[in-house]
Amino acid sequence: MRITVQSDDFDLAEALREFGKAPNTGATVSFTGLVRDDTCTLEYMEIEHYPGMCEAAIAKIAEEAVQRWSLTDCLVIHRYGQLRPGDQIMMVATAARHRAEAFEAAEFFMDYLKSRAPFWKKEVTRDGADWVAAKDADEDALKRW
Amino acid sequence: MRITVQSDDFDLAEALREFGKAPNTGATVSFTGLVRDDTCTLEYMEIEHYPGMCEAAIAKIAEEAVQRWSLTDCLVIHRYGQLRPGDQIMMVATAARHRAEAFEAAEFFMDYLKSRAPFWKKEVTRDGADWVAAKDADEDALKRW
Amino acid sequence: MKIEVLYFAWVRERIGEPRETVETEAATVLELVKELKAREERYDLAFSDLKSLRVALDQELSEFDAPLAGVCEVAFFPPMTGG
Amino acid sequence: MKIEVLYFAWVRERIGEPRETVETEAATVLELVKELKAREERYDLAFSDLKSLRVALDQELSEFDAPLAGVCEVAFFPPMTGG
Repeated sequence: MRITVQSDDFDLAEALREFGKAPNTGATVSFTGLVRDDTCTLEYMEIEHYPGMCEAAIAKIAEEAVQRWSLTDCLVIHRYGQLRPGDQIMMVATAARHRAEAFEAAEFFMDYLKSRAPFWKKEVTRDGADWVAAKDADEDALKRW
Repeated sequence: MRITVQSDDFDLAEALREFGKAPNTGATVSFTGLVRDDTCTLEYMEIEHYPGMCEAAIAKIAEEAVQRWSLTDCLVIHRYGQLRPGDQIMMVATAARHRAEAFEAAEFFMDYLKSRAPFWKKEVTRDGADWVAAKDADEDALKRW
Repeated sequence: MKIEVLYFAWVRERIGEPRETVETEAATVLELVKELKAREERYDLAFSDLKSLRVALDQELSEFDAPLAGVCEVAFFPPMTGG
Repeated sequence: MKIEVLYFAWVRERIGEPRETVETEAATVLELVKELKAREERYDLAFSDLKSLRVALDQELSEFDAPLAGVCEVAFFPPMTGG
């Protein structure tokens, strides 16, 4: 289990190179989130974070995921700071015996990281800056777990 | 879009290195399937395949996935031949605007590859050899799409 | 007409060969299966339960009542287990 | 008692600083919020709608009616948008 919160970019390929090698791993799933620029006006995204609490909150999510889906391994890397369109924001990887477990755990991670990990995104466009608002749907998504 | 059917092992990290770089990609998901040995008796798994039809069947699945989830990219590598416990069997990667699309498309790929791609698995254990039987649940899984 | 017939997995093992060229006038897959079953016991054994078999015509999944006109390659195999 | 109070995202922007040490006898988070709001308009503005705010006590998500006894660090922020 590896949890990293960093401003530097990460290498997805490198992060996965040694991932999921634990015995009895039958499936691994990885997810990567990238900065999109739908309106072609985004200059950068600023991700603010709460040092210390980030790692603790992610560790708590990871412990629950490992237990519920009997994960053989998991990995989370989340960045903060100024990110440009196309930049990687974060990644999650899960390893389990069966594919349904690996997929479900990865989606669980994403739902919880979105609403329970203390990061805040601000979009700075040519027209001004705005904090990304949490959606009711994000909170609702937690109810399925 | 890249579809490869091969006996050689593949490098997940290398395969993902240049994946999902298309503009407007906000999320990528990858899945890897590995040979498990639950009973500690497995000597190897033999994967038989139907050359030509494999590539065609996977391409058909990929075309539907790309259209339904507006994928910005996808990638499938599937092996055949003798594989040992811990060996990689196959991988799928999907890239889309949003994470729900990338996750759903990856699960769609897996459900269809399982029942519609012409591969057959034989498990050779110390106690003998047996073809892995398709499950009713595998066919049922297609109905959700 | 001449048709290439392919067998995979336990169908191949029961027939004892991966492929053969068959000279037939069968109009449908089902008629071809009947002809093959009449040949030898190993064919009868391989085709004893059609529900446990799948057929592909020219590398596309098909049905046992499908016509064979214009088809070059017929493949018989158990349900697939990819992924 | 002395408590470290942290602000994030637009709460930080409205307050105008990321953290400060507060001397308080507040028994709950809500009492602390009332004290802060009484100080200056920028606090009143930042805490005008508690429904749009979240609070963490010693880096753990909590509630506004939670007691402050033994707490070293209180953080106020809008709903998180990680992932």
